[in-house]
Amino acid sequence: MRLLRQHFPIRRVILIVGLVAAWCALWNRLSIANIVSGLLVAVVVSHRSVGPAGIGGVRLRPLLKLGAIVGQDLVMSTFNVAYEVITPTDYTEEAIIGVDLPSNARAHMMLIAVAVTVTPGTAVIDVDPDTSRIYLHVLHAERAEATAEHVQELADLACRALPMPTDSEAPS
Amino acid sequence: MIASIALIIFGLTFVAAGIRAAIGPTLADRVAALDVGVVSIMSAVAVDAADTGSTRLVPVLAVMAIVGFTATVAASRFIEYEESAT
Amino acid sequence: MSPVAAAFVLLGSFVSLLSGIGMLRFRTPYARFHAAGKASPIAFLLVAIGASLETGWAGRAEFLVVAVALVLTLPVAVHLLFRAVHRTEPVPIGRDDLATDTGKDHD
Amino acid sequence: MSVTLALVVGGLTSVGVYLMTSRSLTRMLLGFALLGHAAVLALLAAGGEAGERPISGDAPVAELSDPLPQAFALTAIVISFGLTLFLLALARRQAQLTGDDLVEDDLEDRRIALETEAEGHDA
Amino acid sequence: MAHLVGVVAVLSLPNPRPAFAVALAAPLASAVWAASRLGGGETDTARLDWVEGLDLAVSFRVGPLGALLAVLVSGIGVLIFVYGHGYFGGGDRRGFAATLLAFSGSMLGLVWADDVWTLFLFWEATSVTSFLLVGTKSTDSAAVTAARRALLVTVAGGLVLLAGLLVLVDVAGTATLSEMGPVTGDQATVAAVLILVGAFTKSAQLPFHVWLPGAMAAPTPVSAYLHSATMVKAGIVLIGLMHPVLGAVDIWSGLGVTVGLLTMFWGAIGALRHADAKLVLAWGTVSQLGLMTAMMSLGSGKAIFAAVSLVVAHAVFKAALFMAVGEIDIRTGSRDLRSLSGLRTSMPVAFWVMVFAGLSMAGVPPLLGFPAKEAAIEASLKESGASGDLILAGVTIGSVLTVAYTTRLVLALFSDKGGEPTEVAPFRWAAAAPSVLLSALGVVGYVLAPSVTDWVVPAAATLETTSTGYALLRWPGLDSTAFWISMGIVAGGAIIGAAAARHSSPPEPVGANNVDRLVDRTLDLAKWTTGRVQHGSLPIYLVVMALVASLAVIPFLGSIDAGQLHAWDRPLQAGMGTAVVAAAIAVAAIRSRIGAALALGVVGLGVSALFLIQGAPDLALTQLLVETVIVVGFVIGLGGLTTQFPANGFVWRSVRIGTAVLAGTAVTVALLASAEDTPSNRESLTAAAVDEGGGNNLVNVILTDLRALDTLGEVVVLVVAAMGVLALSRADTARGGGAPLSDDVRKVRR
Amino acid sequence: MTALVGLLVVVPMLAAAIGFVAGERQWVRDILTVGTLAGATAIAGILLAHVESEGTVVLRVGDWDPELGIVLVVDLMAALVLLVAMATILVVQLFAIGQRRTAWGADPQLSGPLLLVLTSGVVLAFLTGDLFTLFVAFELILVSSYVLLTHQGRRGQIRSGMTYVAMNLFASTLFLVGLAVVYASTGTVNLALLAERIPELDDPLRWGIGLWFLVVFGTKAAIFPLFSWLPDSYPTAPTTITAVFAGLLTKIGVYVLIRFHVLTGMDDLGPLILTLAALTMVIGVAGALAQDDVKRILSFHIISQIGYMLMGLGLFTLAGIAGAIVFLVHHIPVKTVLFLVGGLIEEREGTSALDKIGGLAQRQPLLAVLFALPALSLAGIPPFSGFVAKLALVDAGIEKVVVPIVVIALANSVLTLVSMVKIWTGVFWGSGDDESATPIRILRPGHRLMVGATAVALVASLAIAASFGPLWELGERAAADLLDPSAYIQAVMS
Amino acid sequence: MIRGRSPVVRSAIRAASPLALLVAAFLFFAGHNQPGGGFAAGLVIGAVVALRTVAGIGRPQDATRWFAIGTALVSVVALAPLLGGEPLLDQVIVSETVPLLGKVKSGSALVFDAGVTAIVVGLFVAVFDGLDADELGRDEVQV
Ligand code: NA
Ligand code: NA
Repeated sequence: MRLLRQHFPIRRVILIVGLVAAWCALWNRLSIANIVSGLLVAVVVSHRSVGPAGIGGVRLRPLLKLGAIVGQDLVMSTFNVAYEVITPTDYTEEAIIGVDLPSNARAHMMLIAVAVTVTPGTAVIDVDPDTSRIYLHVLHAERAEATAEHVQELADLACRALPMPTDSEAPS
Repeated sequence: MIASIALIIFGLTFVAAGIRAAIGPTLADRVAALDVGVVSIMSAVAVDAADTGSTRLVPVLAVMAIVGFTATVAASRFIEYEESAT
Repeated sequence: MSPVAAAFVLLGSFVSLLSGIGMLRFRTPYARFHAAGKASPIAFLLVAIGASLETGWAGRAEFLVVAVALVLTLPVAVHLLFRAVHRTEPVPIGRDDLATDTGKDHD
Repeated sequence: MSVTLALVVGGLTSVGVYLMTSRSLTRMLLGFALLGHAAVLALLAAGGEAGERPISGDAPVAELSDPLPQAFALTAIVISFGLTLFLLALARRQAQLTGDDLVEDDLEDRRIALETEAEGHDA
Repeated sequence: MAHLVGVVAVLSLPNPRPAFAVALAAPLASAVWAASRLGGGETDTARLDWVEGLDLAVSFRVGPLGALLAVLVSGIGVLIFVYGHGYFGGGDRRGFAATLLAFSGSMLGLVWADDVWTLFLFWEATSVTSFLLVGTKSTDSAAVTAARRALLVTVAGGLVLLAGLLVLVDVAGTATLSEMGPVTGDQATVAAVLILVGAFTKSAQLPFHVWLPGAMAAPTPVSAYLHSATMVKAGIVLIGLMHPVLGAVDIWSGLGVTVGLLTMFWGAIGALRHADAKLVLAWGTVSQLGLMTAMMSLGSGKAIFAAVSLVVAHAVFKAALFMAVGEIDIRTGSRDLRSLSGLRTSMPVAFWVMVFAGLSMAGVPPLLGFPAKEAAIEASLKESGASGDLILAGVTIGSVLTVAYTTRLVLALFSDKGGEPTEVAPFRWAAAAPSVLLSALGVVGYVLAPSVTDWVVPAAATLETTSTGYALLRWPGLDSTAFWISMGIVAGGAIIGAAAARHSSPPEPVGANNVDRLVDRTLDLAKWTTGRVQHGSLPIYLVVMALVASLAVIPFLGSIDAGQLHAWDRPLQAGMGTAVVAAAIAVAAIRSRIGAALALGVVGLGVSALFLIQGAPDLALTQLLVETVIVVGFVIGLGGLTTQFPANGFVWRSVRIGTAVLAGTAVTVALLASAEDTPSNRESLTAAAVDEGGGNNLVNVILTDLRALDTLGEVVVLVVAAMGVLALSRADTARGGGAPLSDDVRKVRR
Repeated sequence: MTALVGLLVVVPMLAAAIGFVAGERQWVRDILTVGTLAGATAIAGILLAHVESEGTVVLRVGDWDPELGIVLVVDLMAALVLLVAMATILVVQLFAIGQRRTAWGADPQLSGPLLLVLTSGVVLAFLTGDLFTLFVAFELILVSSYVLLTHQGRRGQIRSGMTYVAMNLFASTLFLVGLAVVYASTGTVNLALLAERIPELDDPLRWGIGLWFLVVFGTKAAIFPLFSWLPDSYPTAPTTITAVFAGLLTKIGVYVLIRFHVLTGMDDLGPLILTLAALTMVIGVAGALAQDDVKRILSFHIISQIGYMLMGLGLFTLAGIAGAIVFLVHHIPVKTVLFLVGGLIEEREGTSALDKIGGLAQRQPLLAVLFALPALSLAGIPPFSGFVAKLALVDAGIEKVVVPIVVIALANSVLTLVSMVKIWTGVFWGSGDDESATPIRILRPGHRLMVGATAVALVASLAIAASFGPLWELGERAAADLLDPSAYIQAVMS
Repeated sequence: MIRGRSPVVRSAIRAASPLALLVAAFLFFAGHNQPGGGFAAGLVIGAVVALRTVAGIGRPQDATRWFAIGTALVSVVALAPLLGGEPLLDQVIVSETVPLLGKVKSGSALVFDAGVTAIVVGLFVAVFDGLDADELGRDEVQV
């Protein structure tokens, strides 16, 4: 059991489940044959030397909330771009702002980066893992502070969604 | 009809991407244009799927996503690397 | 094609068109990346939703896989583009915390 | 035969030849890649009119596009893929040795050509 | 055969000393064998089929003529090997001896051949071996040039001969000499001219004589052998052998006699002018060969008889003369008529050899040369009409000059010129004895003229049956016109010779330069052509290739059928096609490497889209993947180079654009011309794929099953390409730079 | 018998793969390469004997209907050329093993296996009855050649390799376009079916196809004016590689030209092909005359000699095609020996430039013999194979009364001889430039193996000359088979 | 301190790798019946190799081993029929009903395709070795 736990930590199990689901989806059929073969394939491709370091847990609620916010942002983002394209706007207000994050774990950073990028008018430019600072490009400098706050919120959610055993960087 | 309109529009996006790839000016612009090109072809395939109801090509879309990503990562990584090396 | 699906497909193409125009129109690389890196995947997602409506659950699941793959990868790609431009051919902009923090002011 | 396809093949060939005749290995490589595209499209065009994807059961056999040229084209793509990668390495090696990627003339040939040029054309 | 064994034996000798002794065995054997058959009537044949389909065989026929010539070839060969031992003294001469032996064997093969191809085989063999022999002193550039000249003239002649033989075989219907009957007609005339030209080159007839004097650069044993008894006679023998077949062709004797007499005259003039004793002999040989050619092609019974007699006599006296001059050369270090002095006392043996052999050459009794020349004069006398008079005049003048240069040679060589007598090295028996023997043979031959006649007549009769009635006359009698002419010749010649003995114009190898110049010209022309064609510049090659391909497309223009064409398969195809071509143009227009590579990526995407439109998802998928990898590889592999492509000149760029447009048009035309009434076997293919291949994706089944062999080859291509990439990256720079090119690279570059 | 054909194609590939991963274990590679090549030679011999007595062998790869799958066809011409080719590669590999310690040796870790890949490509090219598989075979040959040419990464090699690669790749592209035209017009790429269908096409289309493939195969065969890649690329490669290339590769182009153009009845192109033949002969020999380096002279000779084979094809008569076939067979070993001798000269003298070498006839008499005999053969001097081969062609020319080509062919022989004499006087006579001569000392056994291999090839060439009678008979039969394709079609289809 | 390699990218690549490999596996197995096949699968795996190379994450190293496996597989499929007296490359299809999985249909073409995949992967490894792509994965860049 310990061996099992060691080799199949919770995140990897979730990953495997997701992969099996994807496998069945690709085959267009949910059958025992597909699940069995999918399991085999998923176990192989989720090996630690391949996939993400599977340490730490997963909390579903913050993850879902994060997803919801990102989805909302997505729609907003669409309208935002549409607006910018249609109106002859002048981008004198671009800015690059630094935002301090609560965590420097890679998994968090990635999640945050993905979330931020779909946020209207923002994109991640760079990350400094030593200072846990993330640099964002914003299209509208006047909304910089609001954006920073929004990012902070996303970051909190991300940290809660993927709790770490320690706060130090996970081995890779 | 709707599918045709959509296809033409995605074709136009592809052309726009092509133009950006041609004129640059930064390398990253060209890389981004390539990305848009990939995504617009993906979209066209999706339109076809919507039109015919066949999902034969959907796995191909997954491949496209991965592959487009690969190109972008390698190219942009290289741009940085070269710049910092000089 | 059902009207809803058609609507999604058309909406998707519209967004795609916008992204294309944005790519051509915007003056700074950063702005163009916003258009390229956000609008075009959104366009795809919209079309994918439309297609999913036409293809049943199996197809929907497949599209979901693609969407996950795209959402997982594209933002990172965009991030790399921004970073590459900022590091190699930076465009001077008003507030640049990154440049300030790393002591590389570009103006 | 689709005139459009034939023209695309011709266009790609034109640009390909233009680039192949350049002195820069990189451009030759680009030209070669374009010629590869042209050849593959030519094969595809040889298969006749566009049809449904050649997957048995997706459509009546008569509506399928001809799979044989597609198989040829696929093999051709792969082969030219391998060769392109090798050419890349070759160009890179050239750059390593000479500092640029320009094709050099054959010195012995040039020596003979220049010798006779110096003597005039009456020989 | 014995000769071949001999060659191997000599080459494999462990000790170089006895090389000549061993080499001597083979010709001795064949000489003895041939001598035993002299005068007899029996004929031996041997035949070995080689390529029956082409009527190629090696066949020999040894009759009276073959025996007589073999005695000359092998007999003198034996003496030459003895002489060679003395001439060279010591040193490793295995290669030389073997080559000489090989030559001797080739010559035997030539005179024994009963098949035109056998004849040709040995004909060429003598050319090649003589090349090696003339070039024995291979570090001497004069010798090398002379050897090359000799080889070129004789081999070129050989090819003319080959052409003639091919035509002849065509007319005669057989390649076997003994089976050929007389032929006439246009084709026979062509054959006759070609064969005569071949013979002229070998026998140093005007204007092909130029190689012979130069060949004197060879060691004297070679000159004594090749240019007296053997190789130069090959042409005469050929004319003789062809006489029964082509003698009836109109042009045959006219051409042969004219060229022969002109050569006789010109050679004699040459012999009178030179100061080098060996060159005098060489030019003398040319002259004598002219006489023999004239006689042999004259073709009457008496003339053929005279020609064969001359061949015998000439072989004997000319070999002796060469040997004697060679002895003088090695013992004094000089052959210059103007400087050698006091040799009559210091080299008495050589002196007497020269006198006797010289008298034979001059045609003075009691030497074998006399009856031979008498026969020639008589043969001329027998010719009637104006042409007969001309021939007589020619022979007479030529003979006068012969006597003159002989006299001059002997007088000038042995006269005292005042001052110190020339220093002379010690006497060597091996170098002197053969020449003594040969000059003595001149006398013996005269004495035994009836026996010689017995040998000559059957030999001549094999060529011309009417030759039987003649004999070599020791004393023709005072009522013989020919005798008085002979005497006149001797008297006139002696006077001229004595007068000329004091004068020597500077040696000027008339005509020899022409061959060299021709060769040089040819080389220059070759260089020039090569410089134009093999330009050394890859882009030019590619332009040429593209233009050739464009030319090849011309017939297609006639096959375009508008009825089979349609504008596009789907409208989208047109749009995407335009985008692809536009992107391709962008690839060419973008001046940064990575930029161009990315534009290439766009082209690839567009092509993928075209594949999708065409209904080829597998292709689209693969294309997309491949394209990406190539772009990535491009960026990683070449991105580090200077960003801009170099510009090039307007003209060259226009050429490239023009070529490109032509090539593109060509490909388009080729495709449009396709017939497109494809008998499709899609049904059977589909059925086979699903039933036997076990898959629905037809393309995949084709790749992994139906045409798996192609795929096998394809993946091996990938493996090899990858190994190449690895090898290039591992190639050590130091080693790679190990063949440094000069800095001229840039300069040479156009 | 078909199993042997299968082994012949696949085993070299497999052996090559093992060779690639054998790492430092050189003996493994030696055993593999020599064993495979010896086996291939044996199989080729068996095939020739079988085909000679029993008729054409057809292998349906994967047991598919010939209209759907790929067929490998061993007819007389294929078997004949195959045997010579396999034996030649074997000899060259032995030479390479001897040479590997010299600076002129290729990297043995790669060259052996690559030679095997080349072999499989050669086999495939000779045997395939399918135009597309021919393309794959060409690519196999080309890619292994590219890598063999350039893998040492020397500057000159990269340059010349580029020429080789670029021109051949261009030809490959043209090949594919031609293939597209053929497929579109006939619906097949099977040679037997093409032999039926191409003659039925309209004249312009047929001519177009014929010309197009003349360009494609002509580039591989290095005919005028498409030969430029050859003399620029061959001399820089390691000897063993050049020897194989010189002996073999262009001949594959000729082989395919003969096969395709005769089988599909392109006789109307005869006059054009004859013209090209004449130009190829003359320009090739002119190039040889202009050069001052052994390897370069020999390289240009290849071109010139290709002209003769082309001449045989251009006559489109039984005698002409038989002449071309036997010329091809004779030429492979002769050319190989000459290039191997070039390698020995290089090894001995440190260069192959004429003005830097001299007097080798004295110092290396064996080398002189090894050079002289094939050189004479090349120049068409009897009794060597070159004479008979040329005679056969000239005879065929006279028979069809094409006087100009006969005259040119004969005149060209003299020029060939001139250039051989140039090598002879430059290398074996005279004296060299002592300063630049830097002989490479290698271990005696290696040297002995190199000389031995060369001698074996020479003996093979002499044996060809001696047994030209049967060879000519085979050549005539092979030509007859080609000229009457119904036998071929029947063998493949039934 | 900001490093050359973005931690975001590395994580993203790590996260995407399993999915990409899964897709590759799908292409491989489904290729006989729908778009895909051994070559495409190999290319997708190759794309993963490329990503991991430029990001400096572990990837397969020895190209020749892949070639060996691949060539061995394709050659075995090619030559095995000869043992049974069948022609070269004559392939077999096995169709079995396995408990739990249902009907499983496969053939030697799959083994052949596996060889193709291995070779393509090896090609990628070799090319990235040959082009020194690992340089890009180094974390030396500091801004
Ligand atoms: Na020299
Ligand atoms: Na494939």
